[in-house]
Amino acid sequence: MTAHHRHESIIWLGAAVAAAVVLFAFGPGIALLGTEIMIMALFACSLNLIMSYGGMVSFGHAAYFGLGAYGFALAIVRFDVPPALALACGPILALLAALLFGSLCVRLSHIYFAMLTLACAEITYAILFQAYDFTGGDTGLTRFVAPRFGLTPQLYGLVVLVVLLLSLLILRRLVASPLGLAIRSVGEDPYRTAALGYNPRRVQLAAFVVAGGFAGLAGMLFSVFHGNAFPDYAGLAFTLDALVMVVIGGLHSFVGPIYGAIIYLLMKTFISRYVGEWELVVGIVLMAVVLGAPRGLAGLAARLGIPSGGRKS
Amino acid sequence: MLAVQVVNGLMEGMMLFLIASGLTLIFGVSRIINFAHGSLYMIGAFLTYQLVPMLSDGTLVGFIGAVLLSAIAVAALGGIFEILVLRRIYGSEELMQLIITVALVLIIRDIVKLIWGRNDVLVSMPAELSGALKVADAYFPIFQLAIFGAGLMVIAVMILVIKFTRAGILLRAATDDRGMVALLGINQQTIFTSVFVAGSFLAGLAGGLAAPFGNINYMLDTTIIVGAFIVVVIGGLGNLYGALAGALAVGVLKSMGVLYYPRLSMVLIFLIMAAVLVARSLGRAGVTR
Amino acid sequence: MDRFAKRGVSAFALLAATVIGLAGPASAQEPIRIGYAADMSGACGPLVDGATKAFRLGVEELNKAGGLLGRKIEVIERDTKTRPDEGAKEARDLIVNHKIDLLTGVCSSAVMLAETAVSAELKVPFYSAIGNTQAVNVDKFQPYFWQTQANVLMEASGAAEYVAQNKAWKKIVPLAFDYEFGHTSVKTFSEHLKKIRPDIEIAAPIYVKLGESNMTSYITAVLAQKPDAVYGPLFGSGLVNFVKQGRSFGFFDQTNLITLTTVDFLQSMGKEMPPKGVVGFARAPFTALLNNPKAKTFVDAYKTKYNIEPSDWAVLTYDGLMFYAEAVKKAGSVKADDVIKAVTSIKYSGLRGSDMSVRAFDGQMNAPIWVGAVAPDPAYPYSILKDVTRIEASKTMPSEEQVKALRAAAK
Amino acid sequence: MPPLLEARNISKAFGRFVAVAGVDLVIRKGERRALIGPNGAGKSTLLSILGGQQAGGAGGQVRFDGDDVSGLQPEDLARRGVGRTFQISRTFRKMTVAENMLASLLPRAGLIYSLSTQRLNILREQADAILTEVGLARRSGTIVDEISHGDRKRLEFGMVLATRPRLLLLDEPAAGMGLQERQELMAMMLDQVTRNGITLIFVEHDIDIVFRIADVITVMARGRVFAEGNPQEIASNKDVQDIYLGSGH
Repeated sequence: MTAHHRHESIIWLGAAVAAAVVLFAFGPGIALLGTEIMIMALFACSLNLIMSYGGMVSFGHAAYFGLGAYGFALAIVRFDVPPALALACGPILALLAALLFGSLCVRLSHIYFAMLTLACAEITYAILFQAYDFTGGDTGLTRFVAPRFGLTPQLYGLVVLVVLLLSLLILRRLVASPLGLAIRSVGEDPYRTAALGYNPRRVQLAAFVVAGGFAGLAGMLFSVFHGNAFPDYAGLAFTLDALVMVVIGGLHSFVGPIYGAIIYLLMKTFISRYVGEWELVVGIVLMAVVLGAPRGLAGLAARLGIPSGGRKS
Repeated sequence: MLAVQVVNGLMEGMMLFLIASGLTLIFGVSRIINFAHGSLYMIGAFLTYQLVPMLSDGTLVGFIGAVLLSAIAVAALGGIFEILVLRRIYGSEELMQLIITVALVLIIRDIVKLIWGRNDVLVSMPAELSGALKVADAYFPIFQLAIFGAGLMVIAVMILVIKFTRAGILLRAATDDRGMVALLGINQQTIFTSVFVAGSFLAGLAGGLAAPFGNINYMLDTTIIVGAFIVVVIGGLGNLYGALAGALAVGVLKSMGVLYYPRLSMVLIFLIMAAVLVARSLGRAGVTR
Repeated sequence: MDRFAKRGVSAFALLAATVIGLAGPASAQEPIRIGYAADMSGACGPLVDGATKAFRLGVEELNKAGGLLGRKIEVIERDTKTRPDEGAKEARDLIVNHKIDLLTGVCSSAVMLAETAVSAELKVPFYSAIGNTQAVNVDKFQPYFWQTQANVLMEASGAAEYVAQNKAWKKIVPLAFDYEFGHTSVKTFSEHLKKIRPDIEIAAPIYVKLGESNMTSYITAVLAQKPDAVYGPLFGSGLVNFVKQGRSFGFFDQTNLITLTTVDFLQSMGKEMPPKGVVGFARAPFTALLNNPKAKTFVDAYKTKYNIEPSDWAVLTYDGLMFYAEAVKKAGSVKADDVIKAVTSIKYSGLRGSDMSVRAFDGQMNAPIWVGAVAPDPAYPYSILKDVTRIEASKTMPSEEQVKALRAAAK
Repeated sequence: MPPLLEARNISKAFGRFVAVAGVDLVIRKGERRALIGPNGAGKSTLLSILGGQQAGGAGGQVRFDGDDVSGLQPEDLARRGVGRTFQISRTFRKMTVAENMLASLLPRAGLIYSLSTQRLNILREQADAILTEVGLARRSGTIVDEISHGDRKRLEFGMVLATRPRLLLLDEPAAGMGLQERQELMAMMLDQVTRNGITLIFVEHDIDIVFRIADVITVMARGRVFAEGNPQEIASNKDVQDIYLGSGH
């Protein structure tokens, strides 16, 4: 373990402890908000894997978030799966869907890729929205399980924190692994990788499926958090949320999406309480970030000397 | 019955094309994916709403005047945005350009909300264009026919400009190869600005023209942008004729779908796009970059 | 910034309370806190606009009159953005962080279901005054919930009652937005109508994509069937588009449209409304209520304050709030169980008439609906409902047995 | 001994523009073949067809080492031992030089889908060795974006070497460099090609380099083979002198 690694581990540990303290020190309201931020951060991190590393901009990432929620909810509501087992159904369903849709999408690139991911997500959304007898339609599924399985907000927050940390650990290792290197290479220049003997599509698919799985995990956590599932969770609004988080936090940074989730959700939550025109504020901030700090908050932080887990490994 | 639906689909397709034309034009030249196109369309509609009563409510002249003024105003807005903001990010990543137009969507939506409120507003149908042609049992609304005509006119003007003017030649050069324009010694920046202004003009024009046909509110942007994008993608980004074909095809398929399986309409347009994209990807070997 | 500081302080106070384990009863000086989590932005934004105005007016009036039980009413407004997750989140935050005594404001069915689940979980009273899915009464019913307007089942049955009286109509085509509200409305309407008029032909329904702005292909498809009337429970922007585009197809010369015509819609349409061919049903059209002095007072006050007549959503919201106030007075407390007991036992006279009450087993108020022909009126710059029939809840409300059957079916 | 590469009647059109029109190309094992010709002659397109990048829609047949490889994807050809560099060098510009090398080593090591960081570390030695060979050892930690044009050419060459090619397609390996740098680079490349027994096809405009290195020169014009022969033959070919050597330089 190098000094750099040790340094980084200490920061991670510190951040984790700080998060736990915040969860427990400021009452259930803050714990709830913190939990939401952590779940959305996980979702944004999963998108970041394909965006910042895999070079793929998805307009349909929420499909896997939504399916993560529905995989969990439907397992309980329609198939009487014990809740503990149902937890696994969410991410698995998302993973399978990512495999199916991903194998179509990775055949395309750039905006065409993005638009096909959008089509896949909208088809998913429509199925969730229209299949009343099975999915509950637009009115969703509610009251099939106690929100947070009845855990206190603080305790559930702690659970989410642990899941988030484990997920980040796995993603961090993935990025540093040969597959991670392959994903980054294909993300930069699929042409070059093909000439080197890679099958770039298959590498992209691998990244897409992993990202889908983690999005599904986030969706499942979200479903448990609220004790419900709605088609909106697979909708464009959630995808846009995640895209904005990644950009605000900083593209091409491992931890950027976490900063992004914190800032974006705090903005969305608090500004909308005092200003009806909260979108206006978000729009201005977004524009300022793109024009003034295109590497996002992580980029700013790096300039100030705070390690952001950038792409050097 | 079938014939009525087909005609109807073509009419709807032309409306889609009017929206999509500016979008595909801008992409073709500047490679900007302009999410705010729907917002510019919306501003065109609201301005028309504002101007029609000032000019001459309910008359064709008042309506056309209002639409043109609105389109010019929207074009000016587009120009300002291009010069102040977009110009700074042409070199950066695709995603950043996209996000900045998303930011513009958010900003415009709330400003519109502040100016015109949350409720639907309406533009009255010009007297000359209300009513319908009756053929046997079927009604063909004059307004829709007029829009179709306007669409044809826009196409004609665009073809003329592209084929026969210096601007058109530059445009074609810029669409085919950005480097070429530089070789021709033309300031690329000027071309980008002009194209964005022209695209914004088309957005404002489409918004104004369609204004009497339905409701206008602050959610109009998202209502139309996704459909417009899909049409552009189906036609091939930057391909004007493709966008026209795509728009008409989507219009007709949708009105057919209503006849046979209306519940499909929620996903129909996405299914068409997915089918086109997948077919395109299967028809092409190798890495697609 | 002051409010942030307050938040911090209250968070600490809350923590202390949790640690000690006794969140004692609020003192007499404590205000009554109402959480108003409404769909202010997003798809429901336009409808909620008038509702929010009326709610603010109502609270202002109550406070001017000394509040409730001698306590001031404090409203905390939140924007759910018409997103169920935001609804659940804001509801939970209002309850946990702000200790609200009552939750209300919602419009969208999905957001309502998300919020009612939170109300059930945390046992805080929750009512709906404008959103009207029946699911909250039937399979998703929970004892801390009530709704004060006709739910979709009642509304559709009421429309059917009215349609049944028109002996000239032989064929109806239903057309609705493709989501739960649309489907339930069409199904209920069709079933109710068949029961009272077996001779009427009801064609296969046509479902319209939610949010569709170009209705032309639907209009031509409907007209091709040559119906005597179209049952189209549309509202808001979708209805505006349908009527405007329908006019250019001569829709209203060829057939009739039976639809939800709220005042805000009629105001938007203005002179663009076809002079005939629209039968409107409505949940609380102020024009039909002006004989009631309470309603008259409200309409005048609203108009003075906001310079426009109140929409149905505004009337319903105000009436819902006053019903709650009445219940609190009866209960002498704002504690959940006391309020619920009062809600289900009082007879209320409000803007929409007297003898209004809420049933305990499904939380539904016996709210009427109004049906009439839409036509211009010299007194207003827009068309209104004319020859209005008030259809009483007794004719439209499902019985306890029916509700039980629906609940069993939903399992 | 059968030829290593045998391409027959290769053609390719972009819309109405015919880039390559019925080219035959037979390359012996160990041969160093130069493709020359004016701009737009179809040299790069031909390389791209042989490398698989433009194989879609191309006519004709390509046999590599006795197998029909017509229409195969670039990755399949790369795995069979066809490596190539590009006119504008393609490297992973946001990654370090060492990472570029590691990424190039993954396919041969069969580690593309591996999650083992340890096995990646084992590859580092190989990466360093190749970097030393191509003269980039001291650059190993630098982001590619920050190294010079010539170093990027070296890197790209090293990356292709890492795939252990049997046939190397180099598209203008020495373009855009000063004389001395060009000579050093070519010497290094030639040395590697010789030592590793690699067959070479290269496109180059620098006639000195072409005549110094090539065993056989193929002159292309307007998508066709205009002349073919050893350097002396080409040098003495009057038509070539007129059409290409005269006007091109």
